[in-house]
Amino acid sequence: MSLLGEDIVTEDGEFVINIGPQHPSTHGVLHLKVWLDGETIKRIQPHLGYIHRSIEKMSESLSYRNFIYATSRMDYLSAHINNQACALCVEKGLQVEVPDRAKAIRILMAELTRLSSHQLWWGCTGLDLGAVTPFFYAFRERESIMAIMEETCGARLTQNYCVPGGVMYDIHPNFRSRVKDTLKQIRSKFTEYEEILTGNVIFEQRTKGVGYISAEDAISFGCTGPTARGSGVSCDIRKLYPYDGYEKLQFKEILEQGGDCYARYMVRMAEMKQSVFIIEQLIDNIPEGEFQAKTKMVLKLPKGEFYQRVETARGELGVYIVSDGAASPYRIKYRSPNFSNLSALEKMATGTKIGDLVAIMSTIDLVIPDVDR
Amino acid sequence: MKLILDISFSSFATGIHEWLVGAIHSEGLVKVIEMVIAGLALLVFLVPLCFFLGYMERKVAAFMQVRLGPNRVGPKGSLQIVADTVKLLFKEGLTPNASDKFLFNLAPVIVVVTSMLVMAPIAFAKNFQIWDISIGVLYVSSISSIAVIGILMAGWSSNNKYSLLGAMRSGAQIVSYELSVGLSLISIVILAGSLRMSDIVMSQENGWWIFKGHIPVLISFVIFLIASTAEINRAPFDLAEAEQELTAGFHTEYSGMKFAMFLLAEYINLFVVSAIAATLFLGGWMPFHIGHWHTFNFVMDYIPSSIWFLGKTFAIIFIIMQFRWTFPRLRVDQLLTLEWKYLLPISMVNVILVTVMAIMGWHF
Amino acid sequence: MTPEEIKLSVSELFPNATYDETGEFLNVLTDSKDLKPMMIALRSKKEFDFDYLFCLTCIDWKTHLTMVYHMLSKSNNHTIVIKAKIADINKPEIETVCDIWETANFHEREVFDLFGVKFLNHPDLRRIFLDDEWDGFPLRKNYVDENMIEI
Amino acid sequence: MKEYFGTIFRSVRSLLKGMKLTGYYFTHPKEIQTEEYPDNRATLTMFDRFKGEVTMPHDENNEHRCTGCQACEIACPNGTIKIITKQELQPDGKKKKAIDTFVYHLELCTMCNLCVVACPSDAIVMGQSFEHSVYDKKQLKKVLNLPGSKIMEGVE
Repeated sequence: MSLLGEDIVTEDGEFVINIGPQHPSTHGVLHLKVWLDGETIKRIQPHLGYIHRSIEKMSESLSYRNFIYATSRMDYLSAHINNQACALCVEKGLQVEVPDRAKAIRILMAELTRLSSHQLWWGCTGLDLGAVTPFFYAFRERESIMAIMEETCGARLTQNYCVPGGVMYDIHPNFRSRVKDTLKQIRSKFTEYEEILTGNVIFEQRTKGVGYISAEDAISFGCTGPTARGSGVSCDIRKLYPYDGYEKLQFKEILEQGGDCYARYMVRMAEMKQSVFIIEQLIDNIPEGEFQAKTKMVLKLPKGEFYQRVETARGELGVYIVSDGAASPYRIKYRSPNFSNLSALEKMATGTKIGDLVAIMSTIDLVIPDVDR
Repeated sequence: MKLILDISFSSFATGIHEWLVGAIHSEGLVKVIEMVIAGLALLVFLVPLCFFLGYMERKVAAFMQVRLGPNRVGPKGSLQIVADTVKLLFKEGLTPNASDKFLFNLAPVIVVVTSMLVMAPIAFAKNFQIWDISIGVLYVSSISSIAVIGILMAGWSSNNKYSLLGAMRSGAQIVSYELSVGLSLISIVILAGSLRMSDIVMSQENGWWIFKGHIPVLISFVIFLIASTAEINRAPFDLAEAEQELTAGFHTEYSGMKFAMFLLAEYINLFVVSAIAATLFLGGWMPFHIGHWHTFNFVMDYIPSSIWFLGKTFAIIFIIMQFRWTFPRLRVDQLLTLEWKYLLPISMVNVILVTVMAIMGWHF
Repeated sequence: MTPEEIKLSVSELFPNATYDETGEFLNVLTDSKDLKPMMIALRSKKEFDFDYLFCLTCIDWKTHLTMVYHMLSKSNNHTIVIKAKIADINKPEIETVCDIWETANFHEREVFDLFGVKFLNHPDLRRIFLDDEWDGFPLRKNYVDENMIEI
Repeated sequence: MKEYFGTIFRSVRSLLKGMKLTGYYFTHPKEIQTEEYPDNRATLTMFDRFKGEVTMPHDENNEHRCTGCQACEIACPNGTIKIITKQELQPDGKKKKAIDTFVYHLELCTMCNLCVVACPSDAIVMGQSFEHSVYDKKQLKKVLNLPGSKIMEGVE
């Protein structure tokens, strides 16, 4: 009957399904063409570009002050870190010394962003594996971080708080007490996270040994962030190429050797605790002083090339600015972490089941606007 | 109060019967009319029941997820589900062009009808049973397995790849979990010595099987809970729907009233499974009695039997709902591993234990 | 290795390459034809061992295109930038490196999509973001789109 | 065999742990986080830095602080702001540039705050309102200076 028609099964007997662009677990508009054998995945082909907004082309016509806001829309869950990367790259070109206070504020905000991003990821991982409840617990804590963001930066997601030379305005007077309250709340909830998801036997079975990628492959595919650290590849930019004063802080680079979904999960869980640790070190030691360095009205980078990389919640973000001495970049390239991480998806998911594909996608923690840019 | 209720069910039915016999002098016609009345009564009971279960599920989920749940329509949001049903009724029931239209429309009917049929031998209260068939337990387990045909039919006829995958999963799942459900039911049948539902309830007059039957019955109760959760396709075994993997599984293509029928069937199944668990393991409508505490037992007797039955049923429904809102979903191969590697061997050994216990008379 | 040492070793192997050390990293400038053997050497030779290609992009200089490869060695912890000049802007072609680094697969498809550089021997060279029917290469400087709004 | 039962035991324990947690929240309705948004509209206050929309405050004499210098227009990455200036005759006979209309396209605005930062005379601030949805896109095009308003005394 129609089932044997060419719509469902291709000529050589392959069963092809399109997961996405509108699908509950693709976290946006990712479109995967999946070749199946029963439930087992034989091949995956990602189709990208559903939300390609040509941020790189746009930035070529914007001034060095103006292009930063657009990067909030790339990896919208680590918007602040994206802005920070651009600001750092412009500062590198201008050779501006950023005041210590601004650096500390930037790190605090970046770690809060990382924390909120990981919390959202944790909730979504539960959701993807069929446990709906963790999502709400994660959002409860995330909400208090969002309140901090809103109070100091004026926006919850796309803050646009970093400007070349520092931050846009000083922290809010309530900032310290609010951060401390939030950290206390988050610290007390880590055990809940472990009870409902980490220790759960179904969850362990769904993630352990699923979506394996070796360290060599992870490097070759250009995986970064928790995706690579789950395979034991040391790639934390905060440690290897410190920026904004990360070298003065004490924190551990989390490495897991498993290379599977569970290892990636554990890396992120431990990173949340490390972020809390970093914020605790800084919150009482924010240096006094200016929050922004004096810069010219119109910024002009000297002729040359500038590359700045930062560690976002998902991996290494590279900002590559080619300047011809004008007031706007000649060419700008964002090396986004998700784009490279996504390319490893086929390697991880071939030979697994559809249910595993969902688990793998959620532990890579894809943000599709960052892939498409 | 209790006496009035209990007597009323049987005397009401007898009254109607006698009035019908008096009015119509044909035995066969009276039977048909009585059947129609029973069927209508069941429908009238089922629709509010499903509304309530839908409301309960939303509220239970909401409270577990630190949120309020529906609170707009009606007092405390209690009419939300009615509003949703009305919306589904008015929606266009789409039939995909490439689907097998006859099977596509037949599937939801089969699913709903089978789940309603299973209601027949359940004793809702003392003397209140639609059909006290002598092979009650066998009837329940055989009829409930027809539902898989409806699901397979829905998945196949939709001509959608997701639906097909969901239906195939469901087929494998229901067929294998049927075994564990059957075996755990058999352990009670062995103890009670009868397949008739009313006999099983009466055998628990001096204590429910879950207390009388020591650990083996407890084990078969747990196995029954797990396996029947899988059989009615509820999370963590909702692989046939698996929203995050297959969007909506076997009912991806359904909309409007036909979709509502699947929803209706899901809630009726939930109720039926819990009712059977309550009847077999927790004594059905039988009040809670403790040995020779006559005063206590007397007080317990004053609670109407229907309250006892519904209370037990809803307690089990709550547990099944809590499963859904706590656990992640299993993968399809792990689902089968759970059944064939754990539940089935354990319940087989368990049946032997129960048999030994029944023969030796070790139970109370 | 320090940039000077890398420079020495590279110039031993590839005498045609020129260097630019004004920026943050050591830039090795080469021609598109010499790229592939150089990349193979940089990846496979133990003293280089550039196993991590962290950025791959292209720059349109209006007269020619330049492919830019940022590479890092995880074991030796040194960085290098290779710039390959593609002289023919109307029909740009270069050898693929995605058999050396898997990550180049997607990045080269992106460059093909937005700059129109044809990567020879690439296993799956299709447009990655835009439609297959898309006309032109948006990140080229001479690209005009009638739908573009000038602000 | 020991491993087999150990697995069962551990699994059941881990599952019960999860059920304990959800059970805890079920029985503690005080933990509920829901904000009943449209109902709490009267008491809802946004943070003072909240970036809702660009507004131009006017004092009681219907005077604003905008000199029409167009710094915000240049600073805006999206072309959200269009300032139309006019030449105003001063009492001393000199002509002075002043704003005629300050056009603000809310539909293009990304609330990046760059215009507010760029403004040398603090004429524009970010407003607190966030309920921007309208039925017609045209309604999103706003004129920020009130009719008949003029520049405040002393603002250069």
